[in-house]
Amino acid sequence: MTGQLTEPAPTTTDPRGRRVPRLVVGGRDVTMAAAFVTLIAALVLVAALTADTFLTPTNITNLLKQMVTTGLLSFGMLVVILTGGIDLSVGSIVAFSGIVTAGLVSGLPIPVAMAVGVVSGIGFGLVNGALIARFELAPFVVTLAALTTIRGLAFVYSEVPIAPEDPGFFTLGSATLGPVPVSTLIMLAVFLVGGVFLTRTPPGRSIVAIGGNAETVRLAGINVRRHVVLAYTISGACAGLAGVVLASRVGIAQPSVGVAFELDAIAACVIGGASLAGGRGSVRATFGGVLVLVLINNLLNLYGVQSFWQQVLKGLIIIAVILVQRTNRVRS
Amino acid sequence: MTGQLTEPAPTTTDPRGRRVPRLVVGGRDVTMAAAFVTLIAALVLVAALTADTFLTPTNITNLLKQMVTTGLLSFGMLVVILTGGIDLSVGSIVAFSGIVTAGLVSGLPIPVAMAVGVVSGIGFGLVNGALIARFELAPFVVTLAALTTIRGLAFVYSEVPIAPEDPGFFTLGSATLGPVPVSTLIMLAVFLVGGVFLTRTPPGRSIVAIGGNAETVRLAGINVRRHVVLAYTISGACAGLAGVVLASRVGIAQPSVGVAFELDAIAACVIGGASLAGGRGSVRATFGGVLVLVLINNLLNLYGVQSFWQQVLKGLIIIAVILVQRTNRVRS
Amino acid sequence: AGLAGCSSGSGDTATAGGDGSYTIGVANFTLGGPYFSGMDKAIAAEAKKKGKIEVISTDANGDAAKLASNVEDLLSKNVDAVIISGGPLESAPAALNAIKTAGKPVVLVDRKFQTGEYTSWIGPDNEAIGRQNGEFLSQKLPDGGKVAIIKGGPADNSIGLARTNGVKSVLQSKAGITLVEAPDFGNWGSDGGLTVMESLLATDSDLKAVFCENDAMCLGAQRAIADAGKADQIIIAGVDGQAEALKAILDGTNYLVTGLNDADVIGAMGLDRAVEILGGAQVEKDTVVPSPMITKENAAKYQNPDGSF
Amino acid sequence: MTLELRGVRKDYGGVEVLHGVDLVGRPGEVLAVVGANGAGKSTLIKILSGAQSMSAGEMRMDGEAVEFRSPHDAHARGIRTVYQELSIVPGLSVTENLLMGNFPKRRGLIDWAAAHARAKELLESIGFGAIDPRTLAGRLSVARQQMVEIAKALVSEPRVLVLDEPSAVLAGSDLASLFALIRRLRERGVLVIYVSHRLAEVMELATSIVVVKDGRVIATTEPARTSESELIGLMAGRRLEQIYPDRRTEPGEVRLSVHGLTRRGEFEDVSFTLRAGEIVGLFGLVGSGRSELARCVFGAEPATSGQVKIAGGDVRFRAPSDAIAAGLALVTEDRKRTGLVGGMSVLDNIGLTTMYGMRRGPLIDAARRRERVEEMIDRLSIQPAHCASMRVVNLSGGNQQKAVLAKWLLAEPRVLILDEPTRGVDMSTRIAIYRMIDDLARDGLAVLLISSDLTEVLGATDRILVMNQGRVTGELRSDRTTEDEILAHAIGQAA
Ligand SMILES: Nc1ncnc2c1ncn2[C@@H]1O[C@H](COP(=O)(O)OP(=O)(O)OP(=O)(O)O)[C@@H](O)[C@H]1O
Ligand SMILES: Nc1ncnc2c1ncn2[C@@H]1O[C@H](COP(=O)(O)OP(=O)(O)OP(=O)(O)O)[C@@H](O)[C@H]1O
Ligand SMILES: O[C@@H]1[C@H](O)[C@H](O)CO[C@H]1O
Ligand SMILES: [Mg+2]
Ligand SMILES: [Mg+2]
Repeated sequence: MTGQLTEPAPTTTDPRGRRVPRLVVGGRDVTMAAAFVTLIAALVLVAALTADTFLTPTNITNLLKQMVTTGLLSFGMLVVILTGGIDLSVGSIVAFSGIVTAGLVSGLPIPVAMAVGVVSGIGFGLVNGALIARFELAPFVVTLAALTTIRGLAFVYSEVPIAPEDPGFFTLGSATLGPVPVSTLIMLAVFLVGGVFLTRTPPGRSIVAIGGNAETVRLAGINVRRHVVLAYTISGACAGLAGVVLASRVGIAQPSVGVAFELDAIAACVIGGASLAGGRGSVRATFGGVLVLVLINNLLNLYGVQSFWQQVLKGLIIIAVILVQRTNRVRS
Repeated sequence: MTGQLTEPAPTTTDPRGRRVPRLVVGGRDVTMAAAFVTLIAALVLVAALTADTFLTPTNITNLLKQMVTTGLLSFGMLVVILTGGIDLSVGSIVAFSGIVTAGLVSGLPIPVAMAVGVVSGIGFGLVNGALIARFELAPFVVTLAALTTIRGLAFVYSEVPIAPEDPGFFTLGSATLGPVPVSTLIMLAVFLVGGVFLTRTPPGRSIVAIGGNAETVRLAGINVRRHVVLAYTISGACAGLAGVVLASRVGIAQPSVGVAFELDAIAACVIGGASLAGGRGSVRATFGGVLVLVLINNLLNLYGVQSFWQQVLKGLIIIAVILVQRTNRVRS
Repeated sequence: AGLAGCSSGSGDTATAGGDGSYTIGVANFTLGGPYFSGMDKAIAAEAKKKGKIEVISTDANGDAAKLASNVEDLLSKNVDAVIISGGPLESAPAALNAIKTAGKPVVLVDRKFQTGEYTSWIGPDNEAIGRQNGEFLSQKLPDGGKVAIIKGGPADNSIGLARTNGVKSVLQSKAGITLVEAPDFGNWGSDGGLTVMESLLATDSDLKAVFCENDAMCLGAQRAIADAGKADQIIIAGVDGQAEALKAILDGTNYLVTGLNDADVIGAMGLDRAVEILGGAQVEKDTVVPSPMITKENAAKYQNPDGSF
Repeated sequence: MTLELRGVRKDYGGVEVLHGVDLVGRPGEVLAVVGANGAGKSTLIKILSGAQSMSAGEMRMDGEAVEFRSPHDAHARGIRTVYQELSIVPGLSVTENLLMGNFPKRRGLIDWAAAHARAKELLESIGFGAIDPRTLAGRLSVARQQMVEIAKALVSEPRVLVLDEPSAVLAGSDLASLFALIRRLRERGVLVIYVSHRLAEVMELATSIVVVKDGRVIATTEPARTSESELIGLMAGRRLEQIYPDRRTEPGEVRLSVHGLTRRGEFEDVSFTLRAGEIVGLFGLVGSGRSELARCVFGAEPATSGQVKIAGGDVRFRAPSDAIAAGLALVTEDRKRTGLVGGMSVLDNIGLTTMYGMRRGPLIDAARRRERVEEMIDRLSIQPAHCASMRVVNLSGGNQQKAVLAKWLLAEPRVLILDEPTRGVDMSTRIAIYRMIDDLARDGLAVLLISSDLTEVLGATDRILVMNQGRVTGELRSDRTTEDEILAHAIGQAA
């Protein structure tokens, strides 16, 4: 090919072979475009210049810790959003997996208890996915119902918070590797592996394609249902993991935790340019969206903005961010 | 070709001319089909047979009152959903309009204060709509940001609940016309007028068509942006009205009220068969969805199901309902 | 909590109108917090202890309108009395009016409503709890220092405010003490306490103490402090007497004090009160339950393995 | 590979549309299926591709009974299909659309370099080398997308290739590539099943022809034993008169004039006029910029420079509504994306442009609207006749096209721009459309007919504008030019 047409499409490899995989999974609008990177850089710069506590080690560690839950949930959410679905149940799964893990710690080895927490998330994801794929039910309502049911189950499991005595329970949430919290590393690993999954494996590509045009994928002989189930299962797994990590970090598992977490996760994906209609979204840019949200919260706190005004400003800043994102998209 | 094909689709008029308008606004799947009516009837029947308090006048009045907020929000939500959008900010608008109204009651005549509350909802709806239509921003994120900002503003207006002394403030929420609460009548009127709007007026049809295929509508010379703004404005107005009615009913306006109200409203639309992709939804069936939700809550209470189990069951029942809805859709 | 503060009215004598069997409705504003579910359980447990009392409990899931309709539902089931555990609610005129119209007694537990008529209220003196914490902290910080305050929020609640005001009223006048109010709320939960504390640690590295409006937030704050390696530098003061907090105090951690606000006690007293009223007894309208200060010395005595809170 | 259908029936919700169809295809055959719009061709094809199940009947391959429960089953048997409605995934690259489900892998991961190479090779091997496999499929023109669809069907070397109106959106060299491809496949022993309304190409390509009418096979023949006009007669069930009406009218006043219109990157310095009573053809190869020009004139896209005038005055159409108010109408080329609201009824669709004008108080005058729409359904003989309340997507492709036309005719325009209006429309309906355009022009309408069909451009118009790479390269009189001359302008090689 002449290469005449300037390349508008996502290239996962450069012409000469493979290079860094680009974590763009559909459409070109969603590349973590220069402007978006600039935006995040600008946020960081402003923060560093105006809040003298911003660049302190404590605060940076805070930032790294605070992005873990939203990060994990956002990756799972992205996978579901790519199929054209949505998963509202993640906040409840966080609560359930956390409380179950904490409850089991007294009787089981900690890693096993934690595995059970993650598996519970996988289980809920499977059920969500199966209902959505097998019976063609609207993802919004299925996962909304799941939100209610799973929250109820978390309370049924234990109405009161559970605080395991074994200090080993806190390790996952508080251990650091050098200056970086282990939980942050786990989250980053999810993004990296997840990025490769979505860009370089057949099931990952199928998930992206399903959101673009499920009928076409079906006609291509790919089992759409199974991939939809897979997507919700991944989201459930991420939420289960997030619940375990959060419980370990707080040291106490509460059945009431995680209310409205799904909203931040969805916001991160969309700030990163994902389309809720499916088929378009980027792993990198979603990570950028997570950064934006965490930075906003952190900054508002550092500036000592009062809670209500924080809310007012947070909404306005999100609008500003997506306006910038959009201008950049239109210009390109 | 012959007239062989029997007519499978929604008819707003019978062959001989106009008859009762059917409040189906797009697609044929969404007729409040016989099976759905049966379902609701079955719910009512079971309730009447198993809970002896169900058919008492007090309980029926309760039911009628309890559907008002969800009902009002659901109609507005339906309009937005028909355009292919979503409005997550309605719960916050309920809080804002309620607290502003209650705050103004001391200085202004009650109807004026209430009008201000509704107008505040209209204002927020306008801003939502303008951002979404003018800048082509994702409705989910815009209204999510609005959810945050407006909630913050409600608290900024008054951190503490406001309980007006003037008993006139309670009238709207507690007056009855015969056995029927006035607030219920208002909600019903919204559904009736709204149904006519969506099925029989040019802007209503445009809104439905936009959700089906916005580009086609634009090329047909219809101002898509203006209609999208209109849709969000209607939703804002409904939420504003709901806020005023709710504050009047509870007798006190709290800035924290209305959290997650949007979820019930969306659920009502989807239980009624609306598609979140837009273009498909029914006013009647949405009303049916509201009934289902309110009945579930009421029944679980009457049976004395314990709170957390209520949540578990509520989710499961919703799934069951949409499964029934779906079977019926597939069969037809 | 076997040891009730005061007037544990002997409700089983209440037989004024019948054989002493009553149905009592409980309207919880929310059960989504250990304190509130503890309260709900305590009411049920006390009823069971008494026998012949049926309790119907409802949960409004944090929705004031739902609370009103739950109360309506309860009334339509013809309960004899209603107990409202109003949580962060300041008032519920519609609910109170409906109960009044039905001519039933209503007992408020924990939270006293600002408006509306009720039959009786049982709860803590939150400002006193705050002052008590303030005194304690000022003793522990003879050289002064920075004290952080973590609020539960949203601010449409008076008890948090009262507790914070109590702390402030004592500490503000103390020389050398500076108060830092966290800008964001901890939302009464441990996870919220954790993140708010983390932010505080980043902005104010020289904190000497932290006061949270309840124990759940303190427990999260304690983790954040431990993670930051400042456990021997910052002391913690809370409110409630939540089981985990008692344990932390007893274990000799940096969690030094809490003010008892026992849901078990208040719940039980609330039920007793309702039964007394139904029995025709003349009762005190407002009953303040004392809130003893709990420290390492006396914590063991407040631990109650059978309690719900 | 012998493919045999016996007594195939299909009903949609109780309405039978195929009433026992028999069909036999053998290796190396090009089996053409022709029939009027709504005859059941696409339905038949969906059944043999496993996309729809039959209500009754049986299918055999090499004598063995087969049952397809999904497209996957058909694939396993070597049957690949290109459907009438485009079904690429726009957000994915061409490579990905082609290789979906068949990616080359290295160490368990997709090897994108190899994938692109394979896609390129594949496209080149079938004569579609002009398509860059790395492009996002959604950014290709409709024609190119169609070529991608065809290429996709060939990835796994099918034994049966089913093409539902593949040529409807192709023209010029693309069409030639397709024909060459079909011939090569034939030689390789592939059975090609080919649905088309373009009878000339059917006569050229087919080895046998099956005529379907109202859900039944009414004739099976061969090109050597039949003629186009006989086929048209069979399909329509009656004799057909001349295809194109005689055009002998005097053009009237200037209705629309375009001066130096430019939209950067799309077309440049385009000038032309349309007069009342005139039908002007606009011919060009795929991607020559005709659709963009039409959209821009209509106000759907802003121009970079230049003017549009109507009846003398300068206008600036900022939105289609301005153009419509000035008496313009645009029948777009892609009915699915820009012509119809699929989920709504035929009534709502046809009534869309005129809804605001047909009011009684705040309400739509439903009775009047229905009456007008039904008139239109009748006039364009949209099938089935009582379709007003049907969802428009349940109409056959050709009838959907007619519904779009009906919508615009209802608006009573003074200038009508038609972008490929006969795409997928059967011959007798085409004749009706040509007659209608002719009638409209006689009543003083100015018509711009964009078409990739040379015969149509020559037969149905008075004057022809030819575009090449965004510029008008020729203006010819229909009665004094030839197909070769037009083509020469279209490829930019006119003397
Ligand atoms: N999903 C459906 N529901 C109801 N009727 C349908 C559906 N799909 C097709 N039909 C009807 O079946 C008949 C045959 O349609 P089909 O698409 O097979 O025609 P076709 O021969 O391919 O026509 P065209 O040349 O216009 O593409 C038509 O009357 C059409 O309205
Ligand atoms: N193969 C292609 N790759 C990328 N862009 C293309 C391609 N073909 C067309 N385009 C875009 O479309 C524009 C013109 O297409 P347009 O649809 O207006 O042409 P047309 O003459 O109407 O052809 P068509 O028959 O495809 O409608 C080009 O200027 C170009 O931007
Ligand atoms: O008094 C209670 C408790 O302190 C609880 O922790 C929060 O809510 C208050 O009402
Ligand atoms: Mg067809
Ligand atoms: Mg074109």
